[in-house]
Amino acid sequence: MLQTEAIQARRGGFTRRKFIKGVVAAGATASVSGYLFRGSGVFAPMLTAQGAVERLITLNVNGQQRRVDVPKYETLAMTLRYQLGLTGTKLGCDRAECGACTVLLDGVTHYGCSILTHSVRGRAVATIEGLEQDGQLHPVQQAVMDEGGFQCAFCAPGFAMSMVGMLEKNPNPTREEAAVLLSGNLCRCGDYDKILNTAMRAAELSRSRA
Amino acid sequence: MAENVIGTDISPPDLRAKITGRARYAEDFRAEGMVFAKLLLSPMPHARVRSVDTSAAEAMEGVLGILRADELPVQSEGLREGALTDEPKYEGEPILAVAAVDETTAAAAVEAIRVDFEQLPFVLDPLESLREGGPDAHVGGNISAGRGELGSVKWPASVFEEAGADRLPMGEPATEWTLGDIDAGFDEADVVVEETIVHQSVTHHPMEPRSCMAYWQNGKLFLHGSTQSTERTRGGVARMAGVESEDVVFIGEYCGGGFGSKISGAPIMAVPAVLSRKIGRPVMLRITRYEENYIGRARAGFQGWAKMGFRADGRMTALDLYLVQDSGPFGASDLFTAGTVATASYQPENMRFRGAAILTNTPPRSAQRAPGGAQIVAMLEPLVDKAARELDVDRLEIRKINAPGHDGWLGPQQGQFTSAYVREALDLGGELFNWEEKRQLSGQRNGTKVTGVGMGLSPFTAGSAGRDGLLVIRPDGKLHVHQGIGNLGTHSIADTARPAADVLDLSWDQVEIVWGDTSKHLPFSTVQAGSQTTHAHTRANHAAGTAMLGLLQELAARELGGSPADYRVADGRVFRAGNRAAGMDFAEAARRAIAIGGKFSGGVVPEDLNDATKAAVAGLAGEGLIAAARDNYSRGGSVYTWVATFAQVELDVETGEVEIIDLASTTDCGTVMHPRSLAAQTNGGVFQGIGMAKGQRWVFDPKWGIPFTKRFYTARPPGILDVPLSPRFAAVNEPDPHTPVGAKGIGEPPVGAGEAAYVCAVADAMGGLCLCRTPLTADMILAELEGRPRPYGLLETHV
Amino acid sequence: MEFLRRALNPWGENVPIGVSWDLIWAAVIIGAVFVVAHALLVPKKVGAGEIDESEAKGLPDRIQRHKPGARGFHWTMSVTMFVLLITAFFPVIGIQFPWVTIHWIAGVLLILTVLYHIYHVFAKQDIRNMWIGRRDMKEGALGLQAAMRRPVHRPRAAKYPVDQKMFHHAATILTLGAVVTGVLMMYRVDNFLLPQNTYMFSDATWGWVYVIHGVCGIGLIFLVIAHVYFAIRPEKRWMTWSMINGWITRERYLENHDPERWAVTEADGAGEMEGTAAGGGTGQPALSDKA
Amino acid sequence: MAVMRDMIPPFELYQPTEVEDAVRLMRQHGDRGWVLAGGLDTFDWFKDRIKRPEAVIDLAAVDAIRGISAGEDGGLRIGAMTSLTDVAESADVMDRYPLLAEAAGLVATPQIRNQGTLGGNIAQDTRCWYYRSGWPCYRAGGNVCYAATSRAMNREHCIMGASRCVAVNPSDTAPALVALDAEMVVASTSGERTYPAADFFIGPDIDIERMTVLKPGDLLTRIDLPAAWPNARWYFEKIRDRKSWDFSLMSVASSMRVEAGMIQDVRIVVNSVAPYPVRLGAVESAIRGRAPSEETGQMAGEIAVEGARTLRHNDYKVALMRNLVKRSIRDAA
Repeated sequence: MLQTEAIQARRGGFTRRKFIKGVVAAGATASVSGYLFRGSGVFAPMLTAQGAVERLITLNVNGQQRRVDVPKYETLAMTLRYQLGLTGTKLGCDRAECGACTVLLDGVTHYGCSILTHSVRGRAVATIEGLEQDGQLHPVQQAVMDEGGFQCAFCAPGFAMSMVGMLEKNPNPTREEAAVLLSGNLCRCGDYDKILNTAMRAAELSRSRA
Repeated sequence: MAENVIGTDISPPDLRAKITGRARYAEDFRAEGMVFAKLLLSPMPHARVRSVDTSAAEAMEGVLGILRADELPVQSEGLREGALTDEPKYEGEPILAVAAVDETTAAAAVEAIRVDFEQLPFVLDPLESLREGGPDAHVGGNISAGRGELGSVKWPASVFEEAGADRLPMGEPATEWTLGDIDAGFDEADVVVEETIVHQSVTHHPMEPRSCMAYWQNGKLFLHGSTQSTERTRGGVARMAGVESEDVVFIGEYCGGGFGSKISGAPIMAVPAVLSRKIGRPVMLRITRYEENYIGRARAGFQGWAKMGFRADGRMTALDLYLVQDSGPFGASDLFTAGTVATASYQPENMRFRGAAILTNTPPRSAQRAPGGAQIVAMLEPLVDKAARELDVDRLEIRKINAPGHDGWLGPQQGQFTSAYVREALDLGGELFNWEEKRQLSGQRNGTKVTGVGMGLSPFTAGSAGRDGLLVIRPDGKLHVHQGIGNLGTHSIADTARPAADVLDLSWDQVEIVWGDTSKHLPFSTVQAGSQTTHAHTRANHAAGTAMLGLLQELAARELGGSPADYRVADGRVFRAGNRAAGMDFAEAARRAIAIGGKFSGGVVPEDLNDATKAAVAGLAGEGLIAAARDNYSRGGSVYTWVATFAQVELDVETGEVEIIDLASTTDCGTVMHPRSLAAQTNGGVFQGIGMAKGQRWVFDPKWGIPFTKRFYTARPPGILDVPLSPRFAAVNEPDPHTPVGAKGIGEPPVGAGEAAYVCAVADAMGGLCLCRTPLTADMILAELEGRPRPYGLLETHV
Repeated sequence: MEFLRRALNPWGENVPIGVSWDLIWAAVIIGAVFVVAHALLVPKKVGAGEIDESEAKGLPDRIQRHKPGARGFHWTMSVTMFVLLITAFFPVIGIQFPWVTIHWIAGVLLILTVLYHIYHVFAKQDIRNMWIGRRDMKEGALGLQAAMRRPVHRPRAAKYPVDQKMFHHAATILTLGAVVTGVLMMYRVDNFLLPQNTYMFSDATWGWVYVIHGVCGIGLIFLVIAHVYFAIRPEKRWMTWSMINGWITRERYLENHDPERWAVTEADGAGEMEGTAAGGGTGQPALSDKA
Repeated sequence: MAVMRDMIPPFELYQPTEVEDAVRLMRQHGDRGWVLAGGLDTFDWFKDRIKRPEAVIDLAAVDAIRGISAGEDGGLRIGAMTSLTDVAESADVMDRYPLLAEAAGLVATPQIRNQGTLGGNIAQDTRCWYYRSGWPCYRAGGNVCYAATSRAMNREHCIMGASRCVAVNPSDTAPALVALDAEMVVASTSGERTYPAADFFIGPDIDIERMTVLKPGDLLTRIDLPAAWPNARWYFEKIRDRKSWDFSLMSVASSMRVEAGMIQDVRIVVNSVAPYPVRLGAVESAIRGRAPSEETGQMAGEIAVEGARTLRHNDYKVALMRNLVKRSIRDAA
């Protein structure tokens, strides 16, 4: 199972250190390119307490190692959107309810708005921007093109990531199974019929490419 | 010959950007030096700001400025809503905004501000405000008396006593019209049905909250926002910022859903616009879901009463309606539409419509997909079923008996429809759903589950006059369709361009759509609302396409000799009839137009164009062969679309849960422009309606006037598992004769159809018992089935 | 240290919601300090007073001090008070159990006993027994000086010594405060006696109701500590016993009470003697004690 | 001071890898610390700025309390940090404790199940919207229950077990675990303690500010499933307004051993009717020795709702509870 592998991968990633520390020494609070949390002086100088995590960390996003200065209370969606410029991950509710911020962590769907960036170190983060490879659309994206998927499409990146996660889990879903696996995403246009058509088409394309 | 670009499925031109994450919505833009604003919201449903102490906030490092209501060009006053206010009329109304270097600081600064509020009396339930001595939503009134003035309506206690708890009190109405003789209509009736009917208010909750970002450059305001209609938002933004329209560049290429809540932007756009000018920095106002719940608009709710009379043959002889509308703090027009829409379903021989639109201290209302229409359809259709049962007339049949034909009429003025293939749509639906067989399943029990079938017929306005179309053939040989309408996901940004290509017999891959940024020279368009776009803007682009055709012919005649009538246009070439070689391609035509100038290249424009279009043409002048035209096609009456939805449900009598087993919808919306998109629009609307019928809601604490349904899980918009997996759809596809394209809009009518089909199917599963209210939740159904006390009074809405 | 617990009500207004629980510890600590200080500083003098035998004649061996009704009242009130304090404060300090129902039932019992007491006082006792007059004040002042080891002669008391009277009045105020606010609070919890009426008062007013209840409760912690301490002080144990068996010996009577201020008649056998009036007129208690 | 319900206020973050370190940090920070498991309850509190801990102790890296393994007695041991997806899809759980797999699989949404943990699900706070709005109610340390007033909106609130507070326990897995006689293992600096699932949840009569026995400094590390109920008949149903995301209006879990057509032993637990999962002891005794039929179910349902006390808007819960208890016996598979 993918999930088990992911857990094992994470276990391997941690050494015997008592606490996880960032790769950079203590006191490194210099801001990188943050828009949201550039450190007004009100909170930024919160000294890193003994044993607490460091702010400057390395993230694995879409296969790239990205160094980034992340406040400890920042969520992954915020880091992606405001520090890494990956605005494909949308914020629809910021409360783990709508799925517009869905990303994959080690191949498993998560709500980016409701996980701390510091909690995803050592895990492979995949966003909508990373699906297209060398100009070739991912089967899920191709399926959207084929089926004319989505209306306002604000939910589309999140749904697409859920479909990618779905295919990892169940490459050959029935329509019902697909609906259950996509049930963590909300579409206010009510385009669920076309979304399910897209999911089924994505499974088909994915199987034929494999 | 280019393929017929109308009536085929296309991939919308913006889809690749949408699915790769490159499509940028308002909150995805960044500007050098951008800072963030946060709002301070009113904690009380009705109050007056006595004083504000911002000193602690201003002393915080990183705080850049504070914007108060009195600094805005558009002030909140009476029924006029400002972006900020010192007299909040609902809990959550923005009071002021704080700009800071980051959002964390801005939030902390807001918390550090002390506001001294004077509590004022508030009202959540319109009926409470109608009582003598009852609270009013505004100091000085509870209704709109027109022209922005407040008025007051109060009913004597006797009206309430007479009605009791479960029947609508009906005092002196604030609005009333009659057709025929209502009493005579009931005298003539063989069956009369009468019910208290209730429809809740529902927040729009588009996926994208109305975030906006603004900055100023060289005296011009650049505003990134989320809107349904691009060009028509610019003027509003200019007014809000206190500048001229030409000094505003509005950018809104994508809109993450509007449903009527972002017709021409949003009042809150004034905040970053004015604040960024004040502090000299770009300002991002990220609207959160929490804030969207308050400022994101909502559908007006109704408490009502309806009485219908039918002759034995199923014909409706009389319809008597009384609706009390919950108008929110600033008013809503749903009430006035509701009565009109009822006539488009039933053509009652006699009718009386009475109502009162009462202001309340609840979040503001605006149009929401079929405003007034969806509600009245969902409220009245179960009564029609009730009558059909008593008359022993088939439920599909009774709708066909009363539906308008081409000679049908609309509303108190009894105007004409441009076309009405309603019975055709009903027949098509009956076939698609297999009504004859399905209705036999009604009441069948399988274990604890009982089957119900139902249907709903929903009319709504679906068109108006178009404004201007603007086309450019550039030296790249492509037809550039400049769209002043917005891109709110209906695919109309592309589909309304298709008539221009059709007129020019041009294949779709030779068409480029220009949209979403007013600096790109966009023509004045209709607002993208009221299901107008497909109808109105196909007319405008048809007119522009025809103008372009004329220009091409004229240009060819001028350059190649002969008269314009000798030339034909197809496949990206203008050529002599019968001789394809004798002509030029569009790229050549564009180059020659640029060389000649004058009317071929935007130098001269038709006088009847809107000034904004003229300015757009002037901006494009010399860049190609330019055609701009106004929609001057005649109008043949009211443009209406009808949707019929059929539903089969299973009701679990032990839990009150309902599952939709099958669902089919049909429509008369004129010519089908884009089959796949049409089906998606229809199903989406039907699902929104089902969402309202099943559970979407508002809940307030009556003592404090504060809502709890601020989140998706408490507001309950439908998810993918709450709707059927494979809804079916078909369209009559008969062109409307009063538009050159034949297409009518589809956005709104499906909502009421889906909602009504659901409530009628549930009523059917309950043996015809009409609860006559939405949302119809498991607890209410179970209480009814078990004979236990009702969870709510019949007139309670926010539950 | 905060004195009040405050919170933002649903409209964002800062309102009191109760007394700070830190005050529990303050009451306990002040009580403990008082007890220790008193134990260390104030001399114990058991039976130190000399008896004037001439006063003893005609007095029975045992003189009734508290009639069974009064004793019943005292002990019922003691039990309910302990139950109330334990159920109120133990959960706050982390000893958890289902306390609410016990608390309000104990509260209702307390109210009943208080009502009985009030009825009894007005109907069958002389309220002036508890009156603090000039002589009481003098007695108190001299008592205080004696406690401070000054060489003064402490006069004998009336039926109730002034410190007992003062304790009684403090307890009365705090108990009545707790009772009145407690009755109001019954409108906020589910019980079969009063209908729920959460919004009878504004939330700020409610807050003060809770504050008063808390202050009274915490004050009672101190009073109970002091009361228990005095009850077990060697020189006061005869009084404690009298609350159990109802009588005091003639010696104790003569040692501690001024027959002028608390006259005992011959008819007063142990538990049966009637006090006869011998004073009165000048704010002195009428020495008729039917208790 | 103006109220703001957006944005996480700053905090210090600790990510220990060992249970001892976690427990030590928890003790060190006491009630100013906050233990972060999956975070799906946590972030709501933080984003609403109602709970503002100064230190957050993230358990994500404490590997020892994640994963499913065989117990000594033939049961299963599930680490508290095991994701709900892992619980729902574990072959061992599906095979031997399908009741728990079903309950875990019905929690919220796939994303939440991927991130949310079994421990977090059972230890989650109530969803009473008065309380979650940050109003100063009893549960929040105040002096009133806003949900029990005569005008309150309390459709989702309790019909049993109320004591000043009328909030319900919203967990889906909690009733399943009680019905399986699970045991909760709790670590603290003073050592390890074990609670039967039924005793792990507490009502407001005992402590109005908590839903479980866990106090600051206590870490739920493991859920032990004894071998008592494998391969028993079981039933789980969750009634909710929306088929995804939603909390239950009511849920029922039952385990039943049937021999020769008669119920030998049974556990029936209903949640979202009280501030804790309600195990129906009286019903269990009444139906032992009877056939798991419609009639027995009907009788059980009637007994189950005895003593129910409804609020203004939740009378339907009485009928629903009666029917669900009936189904949990009649329809157990």
